[in-house]
Amino acid sequence: MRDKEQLWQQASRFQSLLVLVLMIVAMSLLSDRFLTQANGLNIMRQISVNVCLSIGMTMVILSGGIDLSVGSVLAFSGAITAGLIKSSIPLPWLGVELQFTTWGAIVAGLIVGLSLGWINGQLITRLKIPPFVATLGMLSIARGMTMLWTKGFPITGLGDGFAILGTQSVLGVPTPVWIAGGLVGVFVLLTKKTRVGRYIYAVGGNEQTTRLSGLNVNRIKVIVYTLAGALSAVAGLIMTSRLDSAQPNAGAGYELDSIAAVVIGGTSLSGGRGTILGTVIGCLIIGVLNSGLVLLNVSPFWQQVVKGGVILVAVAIDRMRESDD
Amino acid sequence: MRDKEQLWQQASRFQSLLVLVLMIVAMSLLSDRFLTQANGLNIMRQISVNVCLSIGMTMVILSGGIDLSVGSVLAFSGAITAGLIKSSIPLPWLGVELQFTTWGAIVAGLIVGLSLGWINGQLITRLKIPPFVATLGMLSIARGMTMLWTKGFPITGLGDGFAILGTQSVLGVPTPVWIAGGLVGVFVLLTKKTRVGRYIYAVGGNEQTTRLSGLNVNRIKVIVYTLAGALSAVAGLIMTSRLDSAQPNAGAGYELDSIAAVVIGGTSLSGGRGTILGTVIGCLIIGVLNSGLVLLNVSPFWQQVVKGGVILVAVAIDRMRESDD
Amino acid sequence: NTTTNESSSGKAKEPKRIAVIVSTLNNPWFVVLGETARDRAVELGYEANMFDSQNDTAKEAEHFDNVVAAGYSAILFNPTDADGSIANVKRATEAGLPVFCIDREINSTDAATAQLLSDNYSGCVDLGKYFVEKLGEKGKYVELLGLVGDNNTWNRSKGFHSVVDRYEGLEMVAQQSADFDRNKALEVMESILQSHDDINAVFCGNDAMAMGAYQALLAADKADQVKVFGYDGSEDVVKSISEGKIAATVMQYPKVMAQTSAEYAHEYLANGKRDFDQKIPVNVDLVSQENIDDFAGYGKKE
Amino acid sequence: MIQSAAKSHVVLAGEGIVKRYPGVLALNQVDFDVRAGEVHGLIGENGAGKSTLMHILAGANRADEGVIRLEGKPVQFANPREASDRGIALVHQELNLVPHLSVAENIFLGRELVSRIGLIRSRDQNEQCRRLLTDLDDTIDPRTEVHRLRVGQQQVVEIAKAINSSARVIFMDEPTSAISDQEVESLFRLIRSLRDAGVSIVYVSHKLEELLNISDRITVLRDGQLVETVETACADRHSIVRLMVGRKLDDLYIHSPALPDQPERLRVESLTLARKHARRPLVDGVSFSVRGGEVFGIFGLMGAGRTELLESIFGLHPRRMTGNIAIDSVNSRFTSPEQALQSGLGLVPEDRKHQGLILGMSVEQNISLSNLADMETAGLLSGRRERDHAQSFVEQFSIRTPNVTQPVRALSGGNQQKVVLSKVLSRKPGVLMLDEPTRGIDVSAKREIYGLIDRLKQQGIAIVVVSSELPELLGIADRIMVMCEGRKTGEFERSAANEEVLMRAAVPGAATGNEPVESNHTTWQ
Ligand SMILES: Nc1ncnc2c1ncn2[C@@H]1O[C@H](COP(=O)(O)OP(=O)(O)OP(=O)(O)O)[C@@H](O)[C@H]1O
Ligand SMILES: Nc1ncnc2c1ncn2[C@@H]1O[C@H](COP(=O)(O)OP(=O)(O)OP(=O)(O)O)[C@@H](O)[C@H]1O
Ligand SMILES: O[C@@H]1[C@H](O)[C@H](O)CO[C@H]1O
Ligand SMILES: [Mg+2]
Ligand SMILES: [Mg+2]
Repeated sequence: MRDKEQLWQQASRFQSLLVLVLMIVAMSLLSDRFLTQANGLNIMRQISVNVCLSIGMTMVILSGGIDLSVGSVLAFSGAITAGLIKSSIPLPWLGVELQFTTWGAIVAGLIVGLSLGWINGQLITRLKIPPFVATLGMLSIARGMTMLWTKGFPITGLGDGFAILGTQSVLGVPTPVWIAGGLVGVFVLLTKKTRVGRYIYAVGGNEQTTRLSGLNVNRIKVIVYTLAGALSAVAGLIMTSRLDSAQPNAGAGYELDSIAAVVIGGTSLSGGRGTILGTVIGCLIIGVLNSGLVLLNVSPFWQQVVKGGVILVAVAIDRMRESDD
Repeated sequence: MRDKEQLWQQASRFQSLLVLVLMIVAMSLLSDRFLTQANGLNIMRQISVNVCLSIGMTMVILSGGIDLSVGSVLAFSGAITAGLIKSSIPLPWLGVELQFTTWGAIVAGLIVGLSLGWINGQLITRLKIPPFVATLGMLSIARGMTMLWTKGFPITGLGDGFAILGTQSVLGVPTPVWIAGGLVGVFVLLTKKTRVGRYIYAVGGNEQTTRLSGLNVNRIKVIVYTLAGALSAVAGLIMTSRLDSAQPNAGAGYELDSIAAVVIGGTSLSGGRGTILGTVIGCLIIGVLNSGLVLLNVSPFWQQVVKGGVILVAVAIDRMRESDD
Repeated sequence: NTTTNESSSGKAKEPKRIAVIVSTLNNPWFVVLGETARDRAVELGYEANMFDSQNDTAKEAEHFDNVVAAGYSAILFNPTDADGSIANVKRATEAGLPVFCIDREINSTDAATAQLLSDNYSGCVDLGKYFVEKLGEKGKYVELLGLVGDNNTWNRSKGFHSVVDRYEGLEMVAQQSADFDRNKALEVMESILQSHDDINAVFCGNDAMAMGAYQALLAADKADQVKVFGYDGSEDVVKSISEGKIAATVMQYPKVMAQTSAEYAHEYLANGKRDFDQKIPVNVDLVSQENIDDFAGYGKKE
Repeated sequence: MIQSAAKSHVVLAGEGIVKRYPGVLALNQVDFDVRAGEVHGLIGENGAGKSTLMHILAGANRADEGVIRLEGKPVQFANPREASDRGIALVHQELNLVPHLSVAENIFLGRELVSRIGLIRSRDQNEQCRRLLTDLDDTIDPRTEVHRLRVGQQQVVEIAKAINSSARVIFMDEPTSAISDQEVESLFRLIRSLRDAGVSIVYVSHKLEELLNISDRITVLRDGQLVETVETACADRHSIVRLMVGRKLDDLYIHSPALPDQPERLRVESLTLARKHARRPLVDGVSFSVRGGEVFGIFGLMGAGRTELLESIFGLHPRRMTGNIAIDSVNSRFTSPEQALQSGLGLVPEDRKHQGLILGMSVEQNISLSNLADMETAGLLSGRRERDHAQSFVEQFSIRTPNVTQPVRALSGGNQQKVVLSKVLSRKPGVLMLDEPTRGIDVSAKREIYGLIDRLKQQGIAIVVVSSELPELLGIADRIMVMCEGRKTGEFERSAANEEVLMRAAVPGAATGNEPVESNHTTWQ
């Protein structure tokens, strides 16, 4: 019986993989340019930003929450780093100017992302604001702060040192892919093999039981949102480096893409159930779709229709296994 | 015991009303233009579109779901009506052209909205696609269809007959306010006093119980999404009439505004608990905020920060009563 | 009408107020436009405030209502939409506020007080001619469109194609939208390059997309062989043209338009001028390596 | 009693019912019939198939094989509604109410009273509901939202809902698992009057005494098979138990004398827990102390405040609580369960599904949840350690599960309870508090739990057991404290305790030294 169950679980994880494979086969038949190593790397590079966001989103959703602020946090962190690279901060009362190195600016950007995530966590746990509203508020506030910080102008020309993050390749594989891949590895390990990871599933599975089992539910939630904030910052850095520019409106609307990837990857929106690897498959499905539609030169008017349709079909296939009863 | 409890329940509903009153008082002190009859009507007219969307959203959320497609459905319905008013549909195989009257076009727009909502319902109940994903797919598809239908151009010059809907006043009150007000009345009655309304609460409160009580849960859900689609169409008609133009990108991002109004109004995102009147208060809070920020000359970049902050404070106040361990 | 009473009779010392309503601030081009208009109005002695319509005609309608309710005296207006914005303008003029359209047109000759317009279509006709010349009437190219729901997108595309489509040697191998967005342009271009590595040029509906496309070409080592064309005259594209990275763009003069609009409003309010020309074209100029020295971001060098 | 049922005809019957679940044959060729106007008891161990059988007969589930006959004619119910339209109602084992609807709204769900234009007649519904409830529990206001009721009151509402459907056959799946003796009495009165009116009732319970008291016939299920249907008049406790477990069971209760000369391990002084928005506290100045190697029972009727007492000690209501707590003579006031656990306190909560377990997680993951730190090697969780740890509990407590990676959802109630116990014991608590540890558990599992409690006691652990079942507490406790309406109303040594004195202390107003209170639960203002 147990083997049967496990087989079934394997098979059901395999289902979104099946959708992915089907899509790849279809695209390959439609375009001979699709199944090339270059295009593979291209797709992986393109999804790396979404992968970073979606790792965080997966953990948030596993814990039973949601984070709508990822896109704004991405923009704000990227803008902070870019701004600090470009210009120094005058500290008049000390009579000095603070000039960040590229590394210092990167660290500052990460700290900003992490802090915004931490604030999300505090809003949710201390003020008991539902995650949807708390992070919706943050979406608005962080976007506004990005506008204030950049005055509405992109910050460009960030130098070669910073460009490495987004544009170089190591051993033929683009840096963003290494970063996203590394993070996937770390967070698969974290969710599967560490206490924090187990607690994230526990909180999402049954918050009350988790509390009564002697765990600090609030602390776990704060950790989750903080990590999501930090991962959004990483995504912001990659994007900023790739564009050699921090755009004030970067990442607008990305929360929906990211949630879509998580859900397509089989994670339950009610928490407690799902995997990081599933999410990666979800990101790949979206990435293959985006890139495939362009490769096939599908008209921009039709793209949204096709994209919506494919997402529905993918998830419908994925749900079929659950629909008997 | 009972009276005390009920008093407390009343008081807690009163809490978001309190936030609204506080805001109105604050605005009135800050600007002598705020508390005028003209501005009051102005705010009511402005929120009428969001009120229509949010009535539907409230019912969807009460039933335990979510509808992300409202903005796209709004755009598509508006575009259909506008398109049918402007030009006739050739039916070559019959050798005739179909020319809609303004009324016919309005009905067609409503039917389109209603049908898209019905499709949402089918996706969710038959294909078991989670509401978030199903309506996300619809968001994309309906937007794409709007683009295809309009070819990316607004449809304008819709005639005086159609303009009544959005621009006229009756007894000094703008038509959109009458429409939204009427719908609020109808749907308050529906949710409070009819079987369908009761079943919506029941499905959201405990789906299994509802099924075991012999009710057709799927049918209830389909009704809810269909109503939400129809209400989005009404919103689309009002907006199109007011602008004398159907914009291809109308309503983009409105789903978040609408959900925010619902949640600020005290409806629980997990379903089964909330009221239409609460949602109206939520819409008013957002409307007063938007209009107040303009009256107070808050710079556009700061507006986003302030808006996010006020939403957080409003909901935090609202949650305080529940925050005792 | 209480509002008009107050503003005319009561407080003469209090400065009149001018509203600057801009289609979106998600693009620095409009930030320049809006801020210049506001600053000029302030210089002329008004209190001026900026409003962001976020590319949503319905939000714009709210701003108009609020502005009228708040008793402003004039509107400097960058419309979200040529047709969709007409009703908004009419409501304001009916309430007695002059409205001056900037940059983007509205398709009505009797709604606004005056319109200061840069002509997207003819700007792209000029660009198309230069494009043909640079490519020697032959080659493959890609077009990146702006937001498909935005009529500037199509005015520019049509102007461009009105010229380029006459040459059979010029083949458009892909036409995709990148939403006027730098990052989207980067990604779309990367994908296009997977199937078309032999293109000679990219025409982009604005400068943000031109920079994104350039970034993709750079990463694919094709920046040298593919010519990138933009539209707007933004700072980084002007700089890139001077560095030989981008082939050409079309300079619109947001600052000129914005300043002029504020000055017109002043004429109207302070000097009682009423007989404005309905459409006042503001010149657009092709910017290329040949004349780059005359230009700075968003305008001529001072 | 019995004679009428024996003669009457069969209303509803299942013939050759088979139901398979993946890996389980839940029902195997079961023939079961219900006669008009009888009370038919159904009993069997956890997982025997009682609920499944009821669900199939009441249209809430479909059989894989077999025929259902209503008045002799084969029928098929597509859903519970069709069954209920034909006069068959079901009271579920799991509470099945819509939390934010009122009592009346729940009772009339799906059969609302409406006016000609389709509007719901709330006033009439409330009135009818009030009349219905006077027979069961007249303290329940029809307009109260159901989530505000205590579990017991919710169960009453559920029963009222079934009765309101004017059914010919009512299935009741463990209706008394959460209601007080008083309520049980009212329920039995009601059942008898229904029976006299010709209604048939099928009654599932793990409480044998109840079945012997109320039923006309008793059917025993074991492992999905019908073992036997007997006339209650010819049955007794022992014969039924033998049928259920397939062998003779030793004494149900296991009790060895308290260890002598043990130090005091838990001390509670004047613990008071304020109630939100009301003056009378939930727990009112309760003091007691427990030594190591002793089982300390707490008895009270539903709503006496026992759960809140344990929760307060465990640090769940720090802001509303006053009083002193000492663990092993160290003063301890916990502001979270985390701290309580660290000080060696363990709590097995009342509601195992919502508070004790994470149903979607495996047996091993549930067991290790409270001491995951011990499962690490080099900072990472070790699958093998976790498995071994869980395995040792599975063996020690003979938890019946195919393996430790099984989702805990799939276990029977008794085995789930043992998993909760394992989790709590993983932290090696010095003081263990158990809230209704045997609710909804079959006799053999109960016996195992009692055995476990006794073993822990012999290891010197101080054990607090809250229970509403008097025989259980009399069977296993060394001392018993009684609570009524938040106050301590008595404490008895094992030798001095009997049903009568305990009950007298538990009933409001009845006990000496118990200030006259203003009757039942409605008193707080
Ligand atoms: N939905 C289901 N899926 C899989 N197995 C199930 C399901 N429902 C019941 N079972 C299995 O069928 C068997 C009979 O279960 P049932 O709930 O009828 O037992 P029961 O006699 O009511 O037990 P209890 O006294 O614990 O309520 C058990 O082995 C149970 O695990
Ligand atoms: N949700 C609630 N809201 C208000 N009062 C409640 C609520 N739940 C319980 N109470 C009240 O709290 C008191 C204690 O209830 P509780 O059920 O915890 O007692 P108990 O002795 O543990 O009984 P049980 O065996 O039912 O757990 C009762 O007076 C009850 O009416
Ligand atoms: O000129 C502007 C900008 O190019 C913007 O990117 C799109 O709209 C146009 O009007
Ligand atoms: Mg059962
Ligand atoms: Mg209790």
